[in-house]
This record gives sequence, structure tokens and C-alpha cells, in this order.
Amino acid sequence: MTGIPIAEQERMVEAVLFASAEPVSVAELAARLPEGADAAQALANLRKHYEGRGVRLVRVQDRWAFRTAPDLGFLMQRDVVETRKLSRAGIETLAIVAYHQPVTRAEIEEIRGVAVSRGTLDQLLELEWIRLGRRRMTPGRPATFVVTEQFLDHFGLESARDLPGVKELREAGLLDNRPAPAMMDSAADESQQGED
Amino acid sequence: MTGIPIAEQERMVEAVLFASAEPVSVAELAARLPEGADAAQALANLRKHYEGRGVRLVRVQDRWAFRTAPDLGFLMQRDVVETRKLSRAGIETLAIVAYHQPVTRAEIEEIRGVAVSRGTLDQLLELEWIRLGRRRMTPGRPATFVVTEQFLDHFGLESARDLPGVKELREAGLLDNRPAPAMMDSAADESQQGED
Amino acid sequence: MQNDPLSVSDRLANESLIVDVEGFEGPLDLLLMLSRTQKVDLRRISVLQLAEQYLAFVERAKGLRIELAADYLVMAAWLAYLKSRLLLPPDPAEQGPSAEELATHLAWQLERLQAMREAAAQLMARDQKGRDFFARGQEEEVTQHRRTNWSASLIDLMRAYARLRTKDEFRPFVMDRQNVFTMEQALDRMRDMLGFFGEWGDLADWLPPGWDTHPMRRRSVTAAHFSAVLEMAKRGQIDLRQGGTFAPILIRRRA
Repeated sequence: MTGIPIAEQERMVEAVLFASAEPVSVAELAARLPEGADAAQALANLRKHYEGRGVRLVRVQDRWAFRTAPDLGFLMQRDVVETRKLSRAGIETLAIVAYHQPVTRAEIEEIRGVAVSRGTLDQLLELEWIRLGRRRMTPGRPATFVVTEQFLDHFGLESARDLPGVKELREAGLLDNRPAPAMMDSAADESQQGED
Repeated sequence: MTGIPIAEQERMVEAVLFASAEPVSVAELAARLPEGADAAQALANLRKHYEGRGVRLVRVQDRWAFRTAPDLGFLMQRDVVETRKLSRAGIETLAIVAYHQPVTRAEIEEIRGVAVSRGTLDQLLELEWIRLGRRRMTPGRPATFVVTEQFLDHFGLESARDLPGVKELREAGLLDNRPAPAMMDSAADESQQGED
Repeated sequence: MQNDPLSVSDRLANESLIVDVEGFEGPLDLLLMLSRTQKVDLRRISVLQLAEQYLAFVERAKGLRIELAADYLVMAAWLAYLKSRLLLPPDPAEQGPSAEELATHLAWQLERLQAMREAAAQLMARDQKGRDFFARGQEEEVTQHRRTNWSASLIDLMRAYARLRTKDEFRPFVMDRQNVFTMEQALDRMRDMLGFFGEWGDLADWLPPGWDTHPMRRRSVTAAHFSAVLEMAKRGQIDLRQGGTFAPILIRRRA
């Protein structure tokens, strides 16, 4: 009737279904397409064209829509890896364990001057950066904490004894509490190298 | 490597891109596809497959998206979301940012010969068609403006190099930053600065 | 013709421009509009003629008591200046750019503005998303699995420990001391050298080596040593003398 080739009608249906926010009925398609187009036929051709592809033309009740092929559903999941800095309490507690191991919770609190929350220790345990060591042979037999292989691995240390002492930290400029990270980093690198 | 047939990879890319209204980067595709898949090759095949269809695979910088073919826009007229009409100042400012980016506010004003009102830049920023670029390393470190990926996506441009007539304008020297010959006021300003 | 370069139709156009003055986006916009009456390539435009058209416009606006914004009047003043220089033979003794250069730049500015207008029109005539082509209407949800990677660097660890171990001697701000010689240092040094001070000697000669290269270091070391010798004089260890303002400061051990 109209002389619109069926391939062109197929293109039209493809575009309309793609852009529509809702599934579209054959009647709606017919209303949108130019006079005389055969929406049902175009739809059938289109459905055939998408057979076996990554998206398929599916019927939802009496309406039509594009949907991801069911076997590719796994692609619609995304793993988001988020990197977050350890809290100040966490890093301080970790530092105390590293420098003083084996160390009890009471000793950590004494050095930090504040109570150590259960959550802080839990987090470090969960990260497998610290683990429980031997119990201290003192009244109450308190548990001690030590750093793990994973800790040494993460921080690139051969052993916890490789950590620089306070004097070296000072010489490396780390005790100057001023914000010049680039400078301090390089200074710290040097002090580490100096120890090798 | 993985033994995933390229046709299967093409299906996967098709599914991921179909699911997203926003352009997806090659890096993200690669992250979502199974290990060892060749997203770039799959994209190339897919683009070919969609040539001449009702939807097309388009590139925006290093991102890819399906978009309906522009010649079928008339079918979607009822889906048109009325966007706020840009003022003449807005349109000109947008063009200046696109063709001269990165460009400072003072440079925009120099080209238009008139002050840029706060609202003009705000509107373009709000539309996410322009954003702040790097500060210019000149006295005062003025902010610069550049166009965004959303801008390129909206106007169907693969990159800012594809702006209409950009090559001719550059060749004609009309995108140069040609300072005004020093005279009267500006000459006086400079001699004052020289004394500082 | 020379006196009135505008045709009747141009004058009529000019009058309608006056009525429409609010519609112009500044003097450059107006100049661009006026330049169209010359009906030539913007590169071959007569800036002199353009200046005259603009000045005529401003005169007429004044006659009609139309309030013109300051930048229109600044442009008028500048164009009047440019016009006079274009009409006069070039003065070889004059500094700065020639009238020709100024005119060329103005023509280039107009050409650039025109080019940007055309580019803007071409841009807006492109197929636009949401009008001519469309994005996927029905996005499919992507399920996100969030995994947090806790990070800390060795430097964070050491800094945290350093912070803990030095809580008592915490210095909130430490100057960069590379170029600073303190009075305490100077005092220690001068006290050690006290035995060597004989007859009157210039303080400058007693300054440590290597500190006179950099002006900042020289200032710091001089100030530190000056304060140190004042302190030593107060304690009765040395005598100080200066012949006049900026004269050398002489010191000797008090007998």
C-alpha cells in the first residue's frame, strides 16, 4: 500500500522498541508507524533477526520489548571494589601491635591513651593483619596480638623488626607534623633503604 | 585464550550496551566480560552488524552506546522530553567552550565582547555540557571550562575534533588566542605590573 | 558620497538598530551587525567606515536620549581614536602598534565572533539526543556487589606510630629550618669561640662559613649572631661597638 519496504518497517519497529521506556503493544506500534505499515509482520521479522543474539525481542502480556538474553544475565552484575583508608584508630592500633608485639589490649590502650573499641580489633583481625598470639602468663592470662604474614606482605616488610625506630623516624622527618607528603615519603624511603 | 568464540563475545557486548542508556567504556566492558575476551574486536563486529539498522552503535570518546538512527527521530516525537531552551548567549558560550577549550571566562568574554552572566555558565554546567577543566597556569590561576562527554553524546560527536568546521576554523586562525596589540589601557596595565 | 557613506536603506536600518539597542549583546555585537551593511568579506572590511557607522549610531542614540551602557561609550571613544589615527599619516616616532594593526585586530575579532556564531548554529542544527536520536528507554538494572578494600601504607603506619610516641613532645608546627640559624645555635657557637676574640674584630668575620651564599641564609645567620652578641654583652662577656648606622659591628672579649 504505502510502498515502505518491510525492511524499513523493521528498522522503525526496532527504533521505537529500543527507545520506549515501556513495552509497546502492536496497536501502539501500528499507530506510530506510517500509514499502511504492517506492524505485526515487521515485529515478526525483527524477532527473527534477534534470535540467538545478546538481546531478544520478548512478549510481556500483549506488549513487546527488548530484553537481555537470559543466559547473559550474569553480565548484569558488577563487582564494585572500593578502596578505603583505614581509620586513624585502626592504623594506630596496628602500628602498636607491629612495634610492640606480642601486646595485650590493655597495653595498646595504655600507649594510645584511649580505649580500643572491639570493632577496631575485629577489623584488623578480619583483614588478617593481626592475629591472636600466646596468652600472657600474668594474672588474668590476657590474650596478646601479633602481626601476621599477610601484614608483612601488605607492607612489604620481611619482619616486624624491619620497622624503623623512633629515632630513625625523627631523622626521616616523620615526626615533623607538617603536610608535605611527597617530601616525607621520599625521606622515609631513604631511611628504609639505609637500613638494608 | 579463553576459547570464547568472538560471536559469543559480540552477544555479550550487545547485551551490556543494550542494558545501559549511558555510554559504556571499553575498560568497563572488558571488566564485565569474561577474562581474555577482546572487547574492541567484539565492538567492531557489532558496529558492523548494526550498520543500516534502526539502532546504531555510536562512539563517544572511548565509550560506546546504542542510539536510534537519526532518520527515524520522527517516530519518537512523542518521547521528546522538552529541554530548557538555551538562550542565544548560552548557545554561543557553549560553542566557544567547545571550539576553544580549555577556555577561561575572560577569554569567552573577549570573544563575545560582552560579560558572561553567571546564569549562562550555571545553566551549561547544570546541563552537564560543560565542566571545569584545569586551572590556567597564569597569574590568578583562572579556572577553565571544557565540554563533557554528555555534550558529545547529546550532539552525536565522537570527540571534540569532530565538531563541525573545526578544521577550517583552525586553518583560518580563528581558534588562535591572538592577544590584542598592546595599547592605551592595556599598555598602562602592563607597565604597572612590571613594577611589582 | 564621501561625507555620507550610508545609503538610505542603511540609514533606515541604523534607525531600527537604535530602537533595538537593548537587543545587542554589547558593542562587538553591534559592530558585527553594522559590518554586514558593507556586504564584503569580513577580512576586507573597512574599519574606518565601520568606525564612522558606529560613531554615527552613538551620536544618533544620544540625540534620541537613549541611555547607552558604558561599554558602548568606551568603544566609541576607542573607535574615534582609531579613526583619527587611520586618517593621519603614520607618525614614525610613535610607540606601540600601528593603527593598521589595531584595525586588523578588530576585523579579526569580528570575524572570530561571526565564526563562533556560525559554529553555534551548525552545532544546534546537528541531530540531538532526545530529539533526533534516542538512548535506550528501558535501562536494565545492574546489580552491584560492593567489596571494600581497606588500605593503609607503611608510611601511614610509621606516621601513626611516630605520632603516638611523641604525643608529649608534639610540635604543632615546625619551620623549615634549612635556611634558619637560631640564636641558640649562634650563642653556643660564639661562646665556644669566646677565647679567640682578641682586639676589636668585625662580627661579620666571625660568621660560620657557607652561610653567605643565599640572601635568606645570610640574613638569618647575621640576625642570629647579632642577637647572640647582644646577649653576651648583656652578660658582660664581650664589648660591642658600632661606628654609625650600617657600619660594621665590632666585638671584643671583655677584659
